[in-house]
Amino acid sequence: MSWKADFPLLVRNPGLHYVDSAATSQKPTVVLDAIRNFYETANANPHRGAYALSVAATDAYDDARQLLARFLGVADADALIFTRGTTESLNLVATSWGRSNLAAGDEIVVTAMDHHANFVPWQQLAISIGAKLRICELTADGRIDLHSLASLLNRKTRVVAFNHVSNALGTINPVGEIVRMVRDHTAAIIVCDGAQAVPHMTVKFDDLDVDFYAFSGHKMCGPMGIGGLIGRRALFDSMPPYQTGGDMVEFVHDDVTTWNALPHKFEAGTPNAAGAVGLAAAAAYLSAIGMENVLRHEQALVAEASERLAAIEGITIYGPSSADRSGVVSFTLDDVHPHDLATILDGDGVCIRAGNHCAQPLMRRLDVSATARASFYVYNDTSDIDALIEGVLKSKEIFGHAVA
Amino acid sequence: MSWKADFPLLVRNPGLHYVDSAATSQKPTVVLDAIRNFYETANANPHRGAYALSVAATDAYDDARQLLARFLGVADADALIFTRGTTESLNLVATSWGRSNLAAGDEIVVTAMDHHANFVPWQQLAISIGAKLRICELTADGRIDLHSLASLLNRKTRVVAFNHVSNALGTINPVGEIVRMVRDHTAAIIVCDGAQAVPHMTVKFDDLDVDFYAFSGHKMCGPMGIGGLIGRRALFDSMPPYQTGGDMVEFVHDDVTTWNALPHKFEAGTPNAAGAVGLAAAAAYLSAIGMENVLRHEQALVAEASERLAAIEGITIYGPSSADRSGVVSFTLDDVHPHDLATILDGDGVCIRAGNHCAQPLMRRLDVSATARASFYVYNDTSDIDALIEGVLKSKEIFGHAVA
Amino acid sequence: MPSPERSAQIGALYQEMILDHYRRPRNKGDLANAEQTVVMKNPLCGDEIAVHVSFDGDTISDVRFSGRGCSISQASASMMTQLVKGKPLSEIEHIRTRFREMVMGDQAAGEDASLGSARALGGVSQFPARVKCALLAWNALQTAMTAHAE
Amino acid sequence: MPSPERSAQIGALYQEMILDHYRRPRNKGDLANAEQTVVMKNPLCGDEIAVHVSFDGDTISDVRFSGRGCSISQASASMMTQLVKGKPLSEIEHIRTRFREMVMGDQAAGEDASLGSARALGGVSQFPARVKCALLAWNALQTAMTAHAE
Ligand SMILES: Cc1ncc(COP(=O)(O)O)c(C=O)c1O
Ligand SMILES: Cc1ncc(COP(=O)(O)O)c(C=O)c1O
Repeated sequence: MSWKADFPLLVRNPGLHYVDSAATSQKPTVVLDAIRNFYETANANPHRGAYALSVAATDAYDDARQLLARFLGVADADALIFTRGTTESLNLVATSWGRSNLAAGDEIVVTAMDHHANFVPWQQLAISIGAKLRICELTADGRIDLHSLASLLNRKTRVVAFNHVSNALGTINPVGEIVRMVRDHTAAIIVCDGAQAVPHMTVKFDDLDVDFYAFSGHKMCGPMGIGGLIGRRALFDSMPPYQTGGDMVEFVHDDVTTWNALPHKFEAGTPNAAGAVGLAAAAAYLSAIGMENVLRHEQALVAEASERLAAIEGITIYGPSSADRSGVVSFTLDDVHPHDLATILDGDGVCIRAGNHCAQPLMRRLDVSATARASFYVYNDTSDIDALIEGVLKSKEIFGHAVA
Repeated sequence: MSWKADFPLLVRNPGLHYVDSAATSQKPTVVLDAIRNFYETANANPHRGAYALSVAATDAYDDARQLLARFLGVADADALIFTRGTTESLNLVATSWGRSNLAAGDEIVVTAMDHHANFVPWQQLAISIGAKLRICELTADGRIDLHSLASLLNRKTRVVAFNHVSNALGTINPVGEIVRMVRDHTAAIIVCDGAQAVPHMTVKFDDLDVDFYAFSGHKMCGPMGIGGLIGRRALFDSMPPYQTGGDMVEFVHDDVTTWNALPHKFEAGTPNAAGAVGLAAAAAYLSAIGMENVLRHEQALVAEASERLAAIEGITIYGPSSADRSGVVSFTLDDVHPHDLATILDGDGVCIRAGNHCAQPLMRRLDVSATARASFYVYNDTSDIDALIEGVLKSKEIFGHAVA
Repeated sequence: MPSPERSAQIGALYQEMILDHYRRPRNKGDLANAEQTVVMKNPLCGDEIAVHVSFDGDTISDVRFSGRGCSISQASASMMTQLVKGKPLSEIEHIRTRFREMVMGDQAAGEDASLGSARALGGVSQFPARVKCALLAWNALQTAMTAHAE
Repeated sequence: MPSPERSAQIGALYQEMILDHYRRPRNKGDLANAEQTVVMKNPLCGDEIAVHVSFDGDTISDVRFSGRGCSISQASASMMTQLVKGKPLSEIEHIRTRFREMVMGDQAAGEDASLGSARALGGVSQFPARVKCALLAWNALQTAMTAHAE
């Protein structure tokens, strides 16, 4: 059982086994229809017109924000800023909050499992400001090592950034526990990268007690080019804007400018209203399935895939046991390079990712240059696992012949 | 004659007179089809997969860049960076180039007609760095005053930023002449805001001899959430990245990171491939019409509209004569506030914009708080002007009754 | 989109009384010795209204407004000054709330006699983009009253 | 997408000879006294190859490679070393160009006898995502040759 029939690309290609949803998800018809419907019935520049069509565009954009805020448990909807995606959201925080709050000697904690998008901005901020980047190490089974974290937290710690769910390993991090530790020992802001959490499990921002939370639309059945940043209003209010231009200003004098209120202050330029509408449709689609069902569906698939992969001689699986893992399984096969594995699997229509998954610091610690990764979503079913296993066995055979 | 039949929103709403294209354009069917087709046949994360679907996504994204580069006369296609739009493009230049090249005492020249997106980033940069913002004044008929410009150029001038075409007045600025003056007297970089030029006239970047050129997709029949920044490779190469994260890195060490080549260096995160594909389809659509025809069509409409408006007692038109103007006419009617005008016109389905057009410095100089603006595009025809004139006369009548 | 209904709504919005207040605003100008002066701006259209208020105990003894704007914001400010002058704060607070409800689309509020001639602005509720204009002076008044209370 | 044709292409890509070079690379290791050592990296997969070259006048007298990577990049490097060792630079430049053309899809180049056993890599042209792998060592060689010429 799966929701494959809702996804036109998969319906058009019945032989395709798309198991690379951690990179980007496929899009259901309702999302594509919502985007098109916006352009065909409500397209205008939101916030700028005094005519009905522009009001329709503004309403569609505002409604999308309200719906997303409900979906993500954000009571203060105007503290949900639309961005291009997780990468922009995290750069916004590192630049706008970071440059105006950090000083030389301050410490920023990231983890060794973070995606480059939640690693490099902090590293570069640290370099530019003379702050210190401290990297929390991982346990052997790919979890955040809470002892390592504890050893890094002190009163110089100003930022703790970590991903809710790892894209490379699938690890679901214990946000509550981490937040407690950070709050107990520091006055740091907590920045959580939710790119791999929002698409796959229930996320309620107001319950998480983090300060900023970032996500991407394209990984959660939504369109490319849209995502969000949720933050505490008091922090947003205290920060300088990230980009300046239309819509985000109040008064532009020749020599000084005042800023508009949230959310506009952080949404310079013409908003991507069609993208927001598509993203809201994606959230509605996932809500209708139920996020518990999404997670249960994925965990069942990942448990089966892990078990069947583990039974193949020569397979190494990275990351924690399936219980603490979302729909991602990262693995290697003997000395078969992941790229070769991906090519052979692709020959049978199985789309896996091979590479460092934008997590080079993690790869170094795993002592591999790359892994193969299969990641599941609502449209996957056992037939995808069958094809994956078959492809791995085939690769083993192709490469096995050549073993001296 | 017009291309209205290509635009589903306008076909669905035959009574609608959309004359607010300077804010955002309507989208032709071919663009909406291209976006949908990408999601239904080629959707994957570009640059990241070793499988055929990801190669299809990468190719679609690359092809879009090549097509746009040809459309805009850019031989070095990798020096065309996809951004969210003009606002982001200009912030990128002001932040990345500006912060690493300017120092206290340097001078930045902008014009009094610039959009906030090409004004506020420079103003804020100047404030943060102790540089001096100098504002080039305008002639009475709304052109860049070349005498004022000449008086501002000196060896301290490091940036000259101006819009190719004004969104508030429609003025087409003499780029060649301005560039010559700047090159003759300064070593400044020249930053041109092409948001209102690219949709409406032939633009060939390599012929303009400017250093950076920005544009937005949504104003040129393309989707929201995508646009571009073209620049000289040598400048891009010398600049630090603007945002950091996935795709734009080469090697991520724990303490330092190296950057990927152009265009990736300035495209952090998952690219908006569907947006780029839609934008390329828009460029192809406009090419098929022919940019000379687009401009001719608009100028004919704006000439007629200006003439008929000018014949109404109480109308003031801002900006230069139609010959140097793209499809924009900005006006006021006696003491009828532009917002009231817009509301009354909207009652008859005429969508004009009333406000400061994100150009408060200009409004101050025109000594108005707002103007009404009608802006034309390929889908407009004389019937839109008829409705506009009728609406203005009706407003005059409604407000006329009340004259003491 | 155009329709006979919309035409009627436009007619209702720009009725004689509103245009009269726009052209001949009541209580316009500065107020010498005003206890509170609050400036409110609508950045989108550049409009700016200042409301000047004098209090006498729990009563607004005098109120004037200055600044420029569209017919809706000017008429609303003009009517507001007429409506609240000399009234006790508690009653004004009631009127303000009802006015807000009316322009947000509450029909009952639109028939509330306490709104007096300001009921002429009820038609604004059909024009979401203009609600801000109608509320500008009232929001300024609220800020002035809050400041006075503190 | 899966098809019998694609299966055949996969078979052609991973033919015995390529896997043999992958498992038993020729000329792998460092080269004492190499005149040029060039490191090339493919950040996407983390692969890294170093090519070490000694020259004797206008001839490459010895060449080795080190580093890790996928079967394609390793086999390509291994075959490259066999192919160019002892050859004059002009001939190597011809071979390099032809090899590049072959993996970019030029059929005639794929039949050019001067490519010797490296023709086994012709199948890479069917796998755009893997062309970079096949060219890694050759690009390093080119850089080494350019550096030598300067
Ligand atoms: C001249 C000009 N520059 C910049 C912009 C900003 O473009 P965007 O809102 O698409 O970023 C606009 C349009 O709003 C414009 O007309
Ligand atoms: C954990 C994580 N963080 C951040 C990102 C970056 O997201 P995007 O590329 O949509 O900006 C991704 C996906 O690429 C991710 O998996």
